[in-house]
Amino acid sequence: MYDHIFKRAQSLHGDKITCEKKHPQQLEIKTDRHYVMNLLSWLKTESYVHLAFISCIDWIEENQFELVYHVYSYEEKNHILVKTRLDRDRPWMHSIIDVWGHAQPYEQEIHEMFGVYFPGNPDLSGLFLHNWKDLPPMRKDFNPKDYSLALYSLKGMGHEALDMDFIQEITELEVE
Amino acid sequence: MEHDNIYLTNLRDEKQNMWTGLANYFRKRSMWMLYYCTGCGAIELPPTMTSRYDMERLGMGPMATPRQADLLLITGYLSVKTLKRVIWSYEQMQEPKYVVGFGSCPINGGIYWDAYPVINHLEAFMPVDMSIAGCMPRPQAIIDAFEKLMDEIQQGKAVGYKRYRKHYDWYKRNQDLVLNRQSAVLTPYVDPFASMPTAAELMAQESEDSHV
Amino acid sequence: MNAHALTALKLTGIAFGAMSLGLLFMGLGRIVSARIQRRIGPPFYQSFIDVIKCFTKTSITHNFVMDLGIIMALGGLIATAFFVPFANFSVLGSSSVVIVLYLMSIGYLGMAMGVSASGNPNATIGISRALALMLGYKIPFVMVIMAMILTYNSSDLLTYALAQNHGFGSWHIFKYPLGFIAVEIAFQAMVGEKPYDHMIAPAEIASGPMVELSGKYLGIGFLLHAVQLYVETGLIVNLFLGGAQTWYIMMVKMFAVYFTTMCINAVMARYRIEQGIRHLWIWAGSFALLQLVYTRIWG
Amino acid sequence: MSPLFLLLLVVMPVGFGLVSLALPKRLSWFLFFFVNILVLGVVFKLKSSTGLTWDLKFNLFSTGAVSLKLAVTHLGWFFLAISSVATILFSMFSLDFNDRKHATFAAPFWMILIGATNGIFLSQSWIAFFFAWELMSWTSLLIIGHGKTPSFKAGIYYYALSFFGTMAMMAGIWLLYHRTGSWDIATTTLRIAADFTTHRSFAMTVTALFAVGFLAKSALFPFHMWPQMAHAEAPDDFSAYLSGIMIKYGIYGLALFVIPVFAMTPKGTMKIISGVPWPMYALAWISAITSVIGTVMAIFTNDMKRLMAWSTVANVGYIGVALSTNSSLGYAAALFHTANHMIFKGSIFAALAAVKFRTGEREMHKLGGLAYVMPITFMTFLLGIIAAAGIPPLSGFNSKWMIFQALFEKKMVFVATVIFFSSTGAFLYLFRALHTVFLGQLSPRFRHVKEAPMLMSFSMIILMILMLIPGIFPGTVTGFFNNILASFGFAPIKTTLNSMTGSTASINGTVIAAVFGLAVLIVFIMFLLGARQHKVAMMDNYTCGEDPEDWKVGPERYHYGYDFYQPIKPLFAWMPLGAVEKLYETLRRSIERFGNLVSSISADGSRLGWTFVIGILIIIVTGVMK
Repeated sequence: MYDHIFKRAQSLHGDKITCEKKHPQQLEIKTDRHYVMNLLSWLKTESYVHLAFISCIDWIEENQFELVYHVYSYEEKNHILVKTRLDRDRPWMHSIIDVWGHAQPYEQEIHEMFGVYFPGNPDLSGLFLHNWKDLPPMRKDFNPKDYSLALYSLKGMGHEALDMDFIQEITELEVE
Repeated sequence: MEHDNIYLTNLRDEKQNMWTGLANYFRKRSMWMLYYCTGCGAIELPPTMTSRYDMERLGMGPMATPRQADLLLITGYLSVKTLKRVIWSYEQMQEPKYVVGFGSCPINGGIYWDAYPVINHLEAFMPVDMSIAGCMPRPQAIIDAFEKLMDEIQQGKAVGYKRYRKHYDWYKRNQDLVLNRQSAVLTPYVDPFASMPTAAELMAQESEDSHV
Repeated sequence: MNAHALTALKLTGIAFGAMSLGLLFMGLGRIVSARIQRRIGPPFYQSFIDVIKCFTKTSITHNFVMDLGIIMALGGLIATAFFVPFANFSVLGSSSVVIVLYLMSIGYLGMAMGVSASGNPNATIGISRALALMLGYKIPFVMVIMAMILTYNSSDLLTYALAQNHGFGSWHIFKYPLGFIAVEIAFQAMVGEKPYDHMIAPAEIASGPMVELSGKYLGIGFLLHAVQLYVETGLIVNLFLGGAQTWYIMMVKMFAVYFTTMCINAVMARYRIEQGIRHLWIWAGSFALLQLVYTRIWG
Repeated sequence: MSPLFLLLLVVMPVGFGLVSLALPKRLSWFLFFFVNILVLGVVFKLKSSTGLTWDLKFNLFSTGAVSLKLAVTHLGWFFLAISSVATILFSMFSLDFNDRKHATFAAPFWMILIGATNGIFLSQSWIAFFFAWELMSWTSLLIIGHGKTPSFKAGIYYYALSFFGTMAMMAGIWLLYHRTGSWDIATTTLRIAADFTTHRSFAMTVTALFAVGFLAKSALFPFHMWPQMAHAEAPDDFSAYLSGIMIKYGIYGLALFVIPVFAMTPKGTMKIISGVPWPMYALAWISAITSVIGTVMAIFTNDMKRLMAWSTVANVGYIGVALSTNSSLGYAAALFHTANHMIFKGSIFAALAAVKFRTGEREMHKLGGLAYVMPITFMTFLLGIIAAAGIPPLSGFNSKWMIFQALFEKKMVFVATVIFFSSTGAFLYLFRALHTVFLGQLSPRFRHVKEAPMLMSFSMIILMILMLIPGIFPGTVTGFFNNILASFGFAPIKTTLNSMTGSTASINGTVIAAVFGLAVLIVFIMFLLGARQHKVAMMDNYTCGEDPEDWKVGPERYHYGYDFYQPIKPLFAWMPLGAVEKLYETLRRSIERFGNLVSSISADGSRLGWTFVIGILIIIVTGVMK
């Protein structure tokens, strides 16, 4: 099914990319992050007009983030994953909103959840998190359990200046 | 935004007399609820309301806005972001008002006990008059809880709103701790791109680094 | 006790009677809806409980206009209720239908003013819809009333009611059949039940005018609906269903009108606002116009 | 009582006006108020001297005796009285309105205008009537176009339509004189009524010419376009006068000449439709169409003064309908509604002027919430719109009720339906104005707006009382009608201080007010018995749990005011509302083309002036030679 695009990709971008057939109708293309924009623009002209999503994976052992661009063609009924790796210490990636305008909130979300910076994206303000001061929560070095216990447990909430009955009532609820 | 509808007057301990008893009868027989669909539990309410279990028998019914409602239902998990809205709505409700927590999440976090965006104890942020255990509670359990709540209202025990008024400072502090905290909980995060550099600047810097 | 004080006392009685009857109808109407949906429904006195509970709750007000408006609203509608004959009896003697139509408006104006003063756009949108709908239902209604004025050369409701007291055959429902259909359609909109509940539309504009009403304001809002039911079902009974000689017949007839409305309400969906008005103009309007033309030429 | 008092009523304001042209602006406004006090005093002195006549006869160009006759008639005195009461309130309002910042130079012209108004209401000869009419047109043009380009354009528009009407009326007067040889209004009325049996087409033409003149002045269809421009662009305090009093000249003319002619016409000379002669039935439909156009246009207008101008058009429609019933009830209803409209529309415009005085805004959606900072202005506006919507227990209800009774009497049910449509539509636009200007969210820009100044507030309070009294005691106004009706040969109407009897029912204003008061009292007690309420901030609203500030939504954006009735706009799409305007536009273009033709004949402007002067001279010389 995807032989056609596979061959074309190999012939046109052969030295820049590595292609792998993952699944019938699913093709994985790995490339350098500076080349992603070229590749996506080319794919868009090759009937891969639908950018379904951008996802991010934290490869903490390799000290890298991986960005996956999911593009789809309605004509060839193919799904292509364009993958690229970023340095985890200074994660940034070119914004692709010039190719797909609706990539803006995807990038905004990745910025919020992983701390990946997208120069060129006009709005990288917070989207989901409320008053967030900690590490971006989807990073693997962030410990949600510690966070939850530190912030939401009743222990952290002082009981001074309250009458005894009320303290009794509240502390009975404490689950430990 | 000042919250004018929280008025911190001294709480008079109202004794149960004939008039409050009568008023409580009307209150228990006409509980209008604001079911704030915070989480998964909202799906259990339609069967409770419609012909299978028919909540209207008890004089209960859904209301459109917090101004009109007596009963706030926290259905399921409550994320921090929703918490702010729930408190806003609760403070807009008029007294006497009651809160019912649905399922295990408002009690102790449930399966989300270790999740970063979901609070664990609703009791710390607003007074809860009745909690229903279960994940999710069945409509029978919900009706049962409402009947128990009605008993408590009649006996003058469901006074969460008075507790909220009396210990407003404590509740407010807990709310601020979660909603308006000034510092990080675990590790503070410093955004390396806080200066919002352009791609060209970043690339120039990178090539500089690689030369070094 | 002088005559004026006695009249005032009687009128106060009528005011509370109208409120109670309206609340009773509301409770029964909820049972009707429930039974159509195969539910048990609340007890028939549920609406009384609701209103009393509302009065025991604390409430908020945004400014003096809100208080003024809400008091003016119920006051206006109760004053209207004084002019509607109940079982061939009217304390004030005269009950011109023109007064009823215009005096009812002060209730709506008060309500509109009070809730707009809350500053919530949902409330104002609800009011703008209600006023627009008014343009839809008032015209057919008035056309039918004009047909009656042509026949009797009187705009007194009591005259119409007394003229129908000669048995079943003398009811206006047979004399003005087209007019009755028009008024029935318009009535659905007058009481704001589906398919014309644009004003309330809970899922859309958060119950519209009621959005900022709490405690006793909401209680007064419910009483407003109750008195509105009394006035409007009373109007229909006096205009079409033969009036009544006794108070219980009157109540049964009034409830029959409301029962029909609730049955339609339970099975219909809501129109869009301009569809609703167009529907009223085309259907209720054409029936009423036919009735008026018929009465003008042959009546 | 000397007949010279009549002359004084006309000459004194004109004289003071001419004198004050030389005075500073602020001083002229004080003089204006002073003149109005004098006028009011004289008018009330004339109350019981009906029939008092001042006449001046002279020969001009040997065309026969020209008579300038002023006399007090019942109708004229009624109009004089209500207009001078309203004027003194407006002038008191203007005293504070024209402070250093807002002062216009309108006062001298306004004084002359008052002289002209008195002249119109006093004239008993067509020559005097016409002179007063022309004086009124010119001075009002000068006030409306008060030195601003849009105002000047509006003034020209107003004057063009007015001029057309005046020309029609002049032709009518000449024809009338030609036929009867008399300038006297009462005499000619009788003659022309008699002529309907013998010279039917002539009588019809003359009456039609007069009717066109009066319709144009009162903005009835197809001349309904000018108020929305003139009222909107005129000085704010003058709009009240324009809408309250000036629009009634046409009504006065119809009541003075056209209606009596048809009432006195012998029976059987004309086809009767629905109990009235067919021209009257046509007038009924013209007025009904006017009221519908006014209503629908008002519903979708965003400029508050323009909205109220359209509302005035609609109300003039009601008055026209009432007049067209050609019965004593209809005639009385028209007079009653004229008086009420004068007061309630005056108070509405006064309240709007106060709003504009304090905020400087005219677009409604930019305002909002002013009730909380300007309570007196708000109450004035509220009572004004209650009266305008015809809700008891205010004055508007009684007159609207009377109009309906007159229509029921003549079985004009279809006209009544149309009128009821506009009456219900009135609710829509009046509430819209109330909400958008006075209710809803108060913009931070206007948080420190103060109540209107003292004299403005005081005159508004008096206007409020004047709206309440005829509502509760209709007899205070209707008591004057039986004399007027008798002077035109109509049967008297049945009215007492508290009640009025119509064709199908009778109402008692006092009882309605009393039961309304009782009902409000009951509700108020219930309100007090409920649990206590507490006040919250205006922005503390149900917002689905969101804090509006998170979304950068302030009071201004949270105020629902713009395009208020957008959902029902499609319903009125089929109405050809702009058709008349298009027709005028075509006419204007043709006239402009003709003007270009003339100016192309004479090479430049100066020579055109000479051409004009020479042309006039030729006309005069030929007239004299003949």
